[in-house]
Amino acid sequence: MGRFVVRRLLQIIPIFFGVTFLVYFLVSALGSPLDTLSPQQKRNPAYLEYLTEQFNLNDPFIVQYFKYIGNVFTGDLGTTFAGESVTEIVITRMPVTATLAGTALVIELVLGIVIGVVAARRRGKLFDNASLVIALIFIAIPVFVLAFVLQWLFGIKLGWVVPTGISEGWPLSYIVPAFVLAAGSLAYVIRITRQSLLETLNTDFIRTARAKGLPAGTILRRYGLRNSLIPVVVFLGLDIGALMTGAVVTEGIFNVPGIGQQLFTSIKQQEAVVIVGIVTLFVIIFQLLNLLVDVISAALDPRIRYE
Amino acid sequence: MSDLQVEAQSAQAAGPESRTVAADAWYQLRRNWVFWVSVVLIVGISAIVLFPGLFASEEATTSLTGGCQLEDSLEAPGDKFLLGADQQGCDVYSLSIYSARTSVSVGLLTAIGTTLIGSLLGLLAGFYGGKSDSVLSGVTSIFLGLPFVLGAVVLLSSVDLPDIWGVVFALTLLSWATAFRLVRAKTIEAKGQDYTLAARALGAKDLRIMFRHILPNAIGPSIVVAVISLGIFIGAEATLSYLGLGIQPPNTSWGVMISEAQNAFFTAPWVLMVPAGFLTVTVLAFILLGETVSDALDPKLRK
Amino acid sequence: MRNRRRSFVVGAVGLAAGLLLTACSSSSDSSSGSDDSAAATGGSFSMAIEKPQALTPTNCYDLYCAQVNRTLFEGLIEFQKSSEGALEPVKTDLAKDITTADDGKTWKIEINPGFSFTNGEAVTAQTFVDTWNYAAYGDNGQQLGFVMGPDQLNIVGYDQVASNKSKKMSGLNVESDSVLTVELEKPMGQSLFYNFLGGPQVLPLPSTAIKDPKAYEKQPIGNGPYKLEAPWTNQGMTVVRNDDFAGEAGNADEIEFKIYADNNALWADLQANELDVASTLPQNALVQAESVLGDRFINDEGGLQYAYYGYPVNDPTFKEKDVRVGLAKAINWDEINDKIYFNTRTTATSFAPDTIPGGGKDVCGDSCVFDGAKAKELIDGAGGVPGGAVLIPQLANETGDVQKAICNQIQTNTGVKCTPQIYKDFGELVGAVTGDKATKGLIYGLGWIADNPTIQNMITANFSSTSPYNDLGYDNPEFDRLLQEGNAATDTATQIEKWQQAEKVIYDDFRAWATQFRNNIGGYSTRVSNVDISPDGIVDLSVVQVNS
Amino acid sequence: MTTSDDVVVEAVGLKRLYPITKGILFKKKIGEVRAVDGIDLQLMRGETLALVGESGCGKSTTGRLLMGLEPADGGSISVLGDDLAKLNSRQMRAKRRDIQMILQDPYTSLNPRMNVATIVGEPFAIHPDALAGRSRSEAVRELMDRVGLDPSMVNRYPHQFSGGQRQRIGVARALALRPQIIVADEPVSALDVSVQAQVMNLLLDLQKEMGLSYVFVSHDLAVVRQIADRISVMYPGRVVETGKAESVYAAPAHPYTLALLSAAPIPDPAVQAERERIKLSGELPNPADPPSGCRFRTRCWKAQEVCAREEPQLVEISSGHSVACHFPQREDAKV
Amino acid sequence: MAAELLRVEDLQVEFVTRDGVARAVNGVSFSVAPGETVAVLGESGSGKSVTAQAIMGILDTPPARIAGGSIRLLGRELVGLSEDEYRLIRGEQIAMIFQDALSALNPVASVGKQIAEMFQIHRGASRQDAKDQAIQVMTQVGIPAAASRYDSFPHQFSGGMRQRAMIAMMIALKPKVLIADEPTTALDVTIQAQIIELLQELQSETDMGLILITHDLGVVAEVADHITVMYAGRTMEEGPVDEIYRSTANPYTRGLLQSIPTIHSAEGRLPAIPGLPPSLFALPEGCAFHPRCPNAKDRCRQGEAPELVEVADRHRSRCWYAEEVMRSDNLR
Repeated sequence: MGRFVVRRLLQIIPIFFGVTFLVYFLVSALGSPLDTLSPQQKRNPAYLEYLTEQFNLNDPFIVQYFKYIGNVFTGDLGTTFAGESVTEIVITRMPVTATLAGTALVIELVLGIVIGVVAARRRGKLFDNASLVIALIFIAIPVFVLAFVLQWLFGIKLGWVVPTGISEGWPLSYIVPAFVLAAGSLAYVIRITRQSLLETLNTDFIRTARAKGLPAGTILRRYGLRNSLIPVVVFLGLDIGALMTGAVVTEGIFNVPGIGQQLFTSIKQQEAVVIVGIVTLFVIIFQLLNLLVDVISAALDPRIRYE
Repeated sequence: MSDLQVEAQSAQAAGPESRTVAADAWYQLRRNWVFWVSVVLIVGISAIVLFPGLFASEEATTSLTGGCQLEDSLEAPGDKFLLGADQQGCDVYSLSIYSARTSVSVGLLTAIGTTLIGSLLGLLAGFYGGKSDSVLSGVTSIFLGLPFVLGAVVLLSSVDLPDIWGVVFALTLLSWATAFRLVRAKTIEAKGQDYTLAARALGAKDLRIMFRHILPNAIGPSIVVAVISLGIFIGAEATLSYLGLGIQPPNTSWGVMISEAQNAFFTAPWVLMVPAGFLTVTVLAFILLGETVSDALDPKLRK
Repeated sequence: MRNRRRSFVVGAVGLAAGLLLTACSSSSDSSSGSDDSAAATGGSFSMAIEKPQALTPTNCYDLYCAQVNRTLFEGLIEFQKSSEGALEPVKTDLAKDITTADDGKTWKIEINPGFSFTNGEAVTAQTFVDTWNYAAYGDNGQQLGFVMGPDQLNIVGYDQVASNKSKKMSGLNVESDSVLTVELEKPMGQSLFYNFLGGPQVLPLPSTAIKDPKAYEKQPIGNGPYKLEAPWTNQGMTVVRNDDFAGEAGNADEIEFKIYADNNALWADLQANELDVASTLPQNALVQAESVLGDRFINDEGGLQYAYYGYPVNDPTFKEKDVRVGLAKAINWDEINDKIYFNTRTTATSFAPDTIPGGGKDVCGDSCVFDGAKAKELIDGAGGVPGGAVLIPQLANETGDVQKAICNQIQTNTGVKCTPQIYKDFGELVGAVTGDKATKGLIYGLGWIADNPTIQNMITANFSSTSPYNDLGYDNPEFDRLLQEGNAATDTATQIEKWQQAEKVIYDDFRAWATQFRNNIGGYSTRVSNVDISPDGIVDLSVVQVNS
Repeated sequence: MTTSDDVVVEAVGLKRLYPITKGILFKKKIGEVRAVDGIDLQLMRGETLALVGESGCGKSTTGRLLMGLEPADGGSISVLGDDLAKLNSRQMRAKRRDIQMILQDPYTSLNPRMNVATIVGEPFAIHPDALAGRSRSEAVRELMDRVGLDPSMVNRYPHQFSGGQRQRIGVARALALRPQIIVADEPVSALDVSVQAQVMNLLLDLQKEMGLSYVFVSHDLAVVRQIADRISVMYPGRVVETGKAESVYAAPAHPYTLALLSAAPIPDPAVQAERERIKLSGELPNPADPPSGCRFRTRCWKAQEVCAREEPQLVEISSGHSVACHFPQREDAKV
Repeated sequence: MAAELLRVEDLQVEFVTRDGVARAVNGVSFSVAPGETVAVLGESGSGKSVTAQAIMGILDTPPARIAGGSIRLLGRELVGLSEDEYRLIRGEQIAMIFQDALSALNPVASVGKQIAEMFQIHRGASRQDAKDQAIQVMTQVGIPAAASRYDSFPHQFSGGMRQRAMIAMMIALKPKVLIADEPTTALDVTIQAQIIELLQELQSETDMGLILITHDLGVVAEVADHITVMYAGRTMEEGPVDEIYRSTANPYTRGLLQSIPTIHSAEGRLPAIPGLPPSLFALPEGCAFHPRCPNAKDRCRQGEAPELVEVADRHRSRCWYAEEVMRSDNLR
């Protein structure tokens, strides 16, 4: 296992270079960041020179990339045009996004598994079909539409929560945006739980458990769920990545000062350094999460032995 | 599968009437109201996409022929406009009907693109394994590691492709990895099956084994996934439009309509709700179809 | 918001970009009609801003830091509304005297003693000299250092400092603790010099800002009516009243600036009464703002920004003046204003709103009056639009509502095919009219946000033949001559008259016309009163009262 | 007895090793599973050679090596005089017309997406000249008929057949190219007893009619009894006893063979009651880490110190009957 | 043989599917006494596993349901028992081991825990206590170094060891009746022999009744006292093992016996039963076996199926010509 972890960590290296190179290349293909300056900003040659220096704009692309990556390894993700450190932006904003994504994950996990289990136990019945349709509606509604509607409903019409921002802290300020964030994935968790549980309940060892005279509840928990949770865990692990990117839209609409909101702003402003910095970070986190998923899967399923 | 099922099935297998997986699935689907709902919806949507003229008049969607008068801006649903008018004074209903083609095209083309690319590469990687597999799987991880919105933003801003092709390109590039993984896994599974061994024993060449033996057995799930993704891609286009990156005017799509409708959401909700409704129903129809079919096709769940 | 400076125009109604050089408006403005005579003080309220790029004045390039700095700093010049409603630069409490002895070549600035930064450091003549040298020095990378340079203040020795050859501009000298002299490369009239001193980039910085800019940026120390007691964050910042402030104190004890990334969120909070003051509203709020907020909805005409459309000189499509006028007359701006902007813009008949001295006149005349039938007649009479189609530019970050509406009207009224054309960014758009591969049939359109409230500022950059920003390629010697005469005039009345004449030349040629002025829109909660947005977009927070 | 001209398959010193790797970045080999570890085989024209052993002994691997489906890591295989290792891929494909295979699991060895016509006709699609002037559907019908399937069922899919019928389809496919040699890998072990006999009879009939040579891989000595002319008993990676069938059944010389025979149940309570059965303790050794010396010694009741030290070699104990044991059973052993 | 432990009487199990109702088990009766081994024999699809699961009360319902008959365990009727009551009997009084121990053991729980669970749930034993007892049972079934293998997972066991673990789990509470469903099919011959021996040993120690479900006539001959031969859901023949082997009274049984190769049989063709078992949804008229029966006459092809008739003491056969078959020359 230890070896496996080390190997996986090492595997992240080429992926890290691949993704950062890809993003850096694409962002560079947009043109020099100086092009996005307004003519009035360009009136200041000293400032232009400073920026050119700062972002190594006179170097060939590949040199720029490696200089940038070199800095990344020292923990410096670059600076914005205004001189703000991207690392610092990330550090201050990440906990907010983590809280939001974490809350969303809990919603997914609890609602998803509970509904999934009930749906599996009542396969083909009304609850099963209804939960499927409702869950899928949440996938089908564009996330921003859902966000607007819920914000309007709970924040303005009913006034249960502050419509935006995180001024009320966790959980009140996080619950609605987290639900919006979780809504899309919820259906998947329900479906995977249901599917996987149905498969498990059809296996021979469940029959053995019945032959052993175990109570139905014990069979479901100890035999059914534990075996069916593995694909759910795998999905959730990958989903954290999706939650963090999903936060781009959600944090924007709910004015949650997280990393997604920063990205939202940076996208609007085409601030390449920030975009690359955040993507780099996301990629690393995503890869580490994948690793974590593998480790958890191995813990849940002793048959999985890495290396 | 329990012995009990084996017994029941092998008893059936002896009879000439035993069914194919597809027939089994069809039997199950036939009795599933959710399936029928999705089929009816998809037929309706297809009709709208193919013959929008049957449902609405194109004239109501353009100012060249008298539609879209600013004085009708945000007219509520009523006699003049069945489902209201948007800010430009265009008939929301007609516009939604005429937007269907773009939205569905994006979904369809992307679904086809991802399935083709993903399947082909997945087949190659799974079949040959070794280095080519490592490289392709590595590339896949890179694409899977690239957050979707981000990737789309960067791709769409740096690649200059006209109208829907840009969106299709970006969505395809960011989504083929799913089909790749699926087909690769299925390929590895099929490759280990005895019928593949038998084909090799007959002297079949790699291409024959891949396309005649493995692909037909490996492609099934990815086609089901493609149906589901078709819906998801239609929604993704809307999200990109919301972020100002999707289809650009003068082309229109449900996503573009929704994006533009935000302005008046609270006073003229129909401008947003009508295209959002069309979108949601369409996405839902494809997802439901995919889900019910995949459920019916899954032999592991069969009782 | 980097490139919004000129591009706010056509569609963007979101947060307008920075009106920088006019950041301070009057704190002693008593005409804002506060009707409760017993001015309530104390309490706290919140105001929405977007995240500023930086708070340090020499890096302050947007409206939001300008808004915050307005509470943290006291500069030399602030703007006040004149009796005619136009904005004029006047000295602040800090400035004792700003004079020139040689017709504007050298200026002597005398400051009042007793002002100090909230860390105790006194504001002296040296403070200004150090600050300005710091801003100009190339390696310091301060965005707004250029204000000391050519085409702006143009202080002697700027080039040396900007290129890192010297740390000190030779044109800046400290005479005494309270007096400094500024030597300019070229003479400058008083009103223009005053205007330049009104911006945040010339605000005084304490020495710690220069020693450790990074730490300073986190929690700037100013000399204004309020102070920042804790470093600012992504969620915003809270300023509290500076009791040691020597000038006029603010009303509220505490002002919280909430940072919003998305205006829609701001609007949601404002409706929920969770936000007290907003100096901008999202597009989707406009339609209902009045019904939701009632008289707490601010919709003030006279914002110092205009949108314009123009016909590139080298595009043969627009060779005929009748075509140019015809297209203009085909667009019903009043209706667009009503239906698209919900009356948050004002149809323009000149390049300067009435908040600018000499502005607000109908310079355009009949050419700007909507008349669909006449439009078609003019165009048909001129043989139609060559190519039969026109394009309306749209920037990728705009929603495109206006472009659509304009095109719909052109199509409906004249039958000329019209399509919005999207450009990735400002640079691409400029390329489409100026480059060798200029797009045929493109009606160029952008906007202008005033650097300072003068007609000259509104028309020079876009239409002077020597201006690098004259994208249309407009070149009329008559116009250039009148503009120069106006600039050189010492008498303000003559100056304005010449500029007005120059403006008229543009309309006579009808190469371009201003379409709309942007109103300043915003709103406030039931908890506050006396909220007013100055034409430059800044809310004077010192006078806002928290209702008890 | 047959002459050497009649040898259709000959394997000498055949080896197949699966490496066990370990390593973080670069995999290095830390060991190997010696699935087939130096065995010699000879198959004569028209005879059936049975490879017998428990699962994991390498018998199926040997079958696949003979088919050229896996590369040998040592030794050589010649099929009808051609060294498989020296054939290029085109020649290898041509060789398929001589040597074919029947697989164990009738459920996975047929492509579920193809109908019988396609499955049985596939050999002709790959080797069109094997049709010899017939139309493909004619040829397929002939084959169906020959293996006892109703030719009218050609358009059905595998799942519409029972296990026995499916195995017949597999046989038809293998026969299509008129091979001289068939490697049958546990062809009946997945079938019900009653059907097992049907398929075995079919194989016997076909051999008689077509003069086929079989390599018959099985774990079941009772089934093998029916068809084998010669038997090689395998114990992980090695042949421990080989000889003519009558000779091996009548006088098993290796204790393992003896144990296998003894363990095979006889469906007669009377006989069972009288049998003195040898029950082996333990299980097959791990082929990655076989015991030193004789691999069977860990389970052998006869094992002595020499067995751990020295690996016994195959020694002929009677005509054509060889055994690899330090203490072979004497002739009179009865099972 | 003392009193009966288990009596199955006229058991009927139906599968209700969309193709109609399949009688997977149609009137099967037999009984088990302490220390007795009853073999239920038949091809795939004959209904033998369904019978076993019906007795255990672990049929998948739906689609399966017990349509009639009775199952009495120590005189207590099990058919119609509530799930809660049935649960207390399973594992405690009657237990079952399955063919494929790998899939029948929970892959994510350690083998030891799965055994200890029996003591914890049925006997309320403490965790430690259960563990000790589990290790004891593991040792009893011949798992070497049981204590150290307690925490191993099923996939870490070899096939034979897994089956031992399975047996340990099921005999942990010393049930009165043990059903073994093809316990050795998936195993190698030498291991098969070990497992059969183990079952016999356990049986002689505890005097439990053993129901052996199998298609392997060799194994039956070795261990069974009494045989029930099933075909298409019906009992074709039943009787004491020697009697069945010596004087078969049913052509089907005879066909089975003749088609089995043995190490002593002659080289060459064996007399195989032609054809295939019928579909349960389309049973032939008359005797279900008639299409495959070498002795079939007109009487077999139409009308009622023959009844199970006694042909000798405790030996019954379902064939119109049972006596005739019995008298004809037997193979062995």
